[in-house]
Amino acid sequence: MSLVQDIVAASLIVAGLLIMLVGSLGILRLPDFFTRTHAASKVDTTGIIFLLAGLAVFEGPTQAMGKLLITIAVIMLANPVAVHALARAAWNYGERPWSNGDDSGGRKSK
Amino acid sequence: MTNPSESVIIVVVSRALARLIQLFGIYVIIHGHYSPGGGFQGGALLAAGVILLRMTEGYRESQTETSTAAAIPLASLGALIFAGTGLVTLAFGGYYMDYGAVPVPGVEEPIVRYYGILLVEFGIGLAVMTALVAIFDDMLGQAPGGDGEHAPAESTGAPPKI
Amino acid sequence: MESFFVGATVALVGIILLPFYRVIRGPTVFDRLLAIGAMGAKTVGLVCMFGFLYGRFYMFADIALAYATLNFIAGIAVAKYFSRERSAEK
Amino acid sequence: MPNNRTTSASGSSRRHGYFWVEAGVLLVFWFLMSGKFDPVHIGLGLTAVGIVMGLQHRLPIGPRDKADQSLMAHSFRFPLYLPWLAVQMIKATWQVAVIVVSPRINIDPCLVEFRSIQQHSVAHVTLGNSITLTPGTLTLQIDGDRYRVHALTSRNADDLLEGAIPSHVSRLFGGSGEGAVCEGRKFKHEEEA
Repeated sequence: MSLVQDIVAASLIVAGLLIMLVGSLGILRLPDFFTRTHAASKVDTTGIIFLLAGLAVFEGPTQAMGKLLITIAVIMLANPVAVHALARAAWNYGERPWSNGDDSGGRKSK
Repeated sequence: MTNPSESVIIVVVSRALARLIQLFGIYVIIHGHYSPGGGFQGGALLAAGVILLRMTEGYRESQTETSTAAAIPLASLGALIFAGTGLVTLAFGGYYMDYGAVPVPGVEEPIVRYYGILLVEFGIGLAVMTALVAIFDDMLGQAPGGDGEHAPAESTGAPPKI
Repeated sequence: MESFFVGATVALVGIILLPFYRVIRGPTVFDRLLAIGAMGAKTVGLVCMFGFLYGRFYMFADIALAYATLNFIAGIAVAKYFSRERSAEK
Repeated sequence: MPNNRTTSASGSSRRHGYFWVEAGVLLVFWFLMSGKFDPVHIGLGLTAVGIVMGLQHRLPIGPRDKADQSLMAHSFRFPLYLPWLAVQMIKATWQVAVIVVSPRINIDPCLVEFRSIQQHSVAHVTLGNSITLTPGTLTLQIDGDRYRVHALTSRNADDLLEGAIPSHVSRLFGGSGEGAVCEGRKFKHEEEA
């Protein structure tokens, strides 16, 4: 366990935590459902990948690292699709996106 | 939940992940000695794969994966494997599920024990998976003998062209 | 490194709890579901961190993978449910 | 009920193309998870992959025609695609981070519709996921080859309609990149017909 390995792992983990913080803040701050999906899909996926990559670097080349890589692949495949499914269901349900100059707060239905 | 999903993204990714989940379920059953898990957890994961396909493929298309008609008999078979393995050990004079008591020529006792546990875990996994699938189908109203056996599963839109 | 992991885990718990405001207050039901999905996705990272804290990571990796896939199934099921609700109204 | 789905289209020649890619990916998954290489566990792994592929061979992921065998070779270019996607994801994260952290949220959401000619379903799935992961765009609906995309800013929508991502995905799966974006239009939801 070298020092360089520890530093790389720690910085990746901290970067992942910061990115996930951005994702959480985005879900809180963005104005409507469809803009919040952007925060939940891209930002959270990237944040979790950074965090797990940091753990993988910390772990070194063992079997646990292989399992971490599998988890990264599954999350990268599944997370955007789950958000797409929810956004698609919302659109079909009648939710419509907010846009500039629209005061309805995204609650305008067809 | 009986209609197929219309988004090609959801359908294809669900197929890919259903394979992965089911293989993971088998892994959990087989590696129950070394890592958390065992028959019940692996069976639940296997059932999760089937239920994912039930939701995204639609009820009828996913029948090729695990059919409703086969679920109950397979659950009985799993329970039979579970109980039967224990009874076999009784027949050789051991305690119930005392696998080491079964004399297999040329094989040492720990090995027999290992395969006995593997067989029991397999039985539990099969029973749990098929029982959960049967419960899910029953909640859909699609189980054999249920009200909705011939209910038309009308499609809400054009199916995805793959 | 031990204290770093403890601190990172505590920070991660805080980050996971933030979207809970959206679960309670979210104007539409989809906002709530999205926030729950995001919390679940981050929980996969939390499970891995716990694995490192307990020093038995190879066990927790299996749990994390199972949690990730089940979170996906839950999201699909919820989306499917609301698609059906709409078509039942028509 | 739809009868023209892939399940019935897989037909007799189902052990071509993507079948072996899927089986290979599942085997790699098994051995990474298992980490035991004695004959018993290798045999159990092969049996498990065989069971899973046998259970689900009627629900194929990609095309399994014999004519599509070249697609299997193209799928080996997929690892080269991942670094490009990683860069796009970091760019997307940075964009959202700037928007979220700034005191006044400065966005101009709009919708994009376009058609994209791709080789097959896996290419469409890759394109849909890539759109979701690249900066400022999110796939709302996909119906055949018609996409409806939600864009965070007007500039992201223009970038998508320029067609860099769809033609990239098209070339990844052996297409020519022609017609990767056609009939594209950008609009606000109030202007919807």
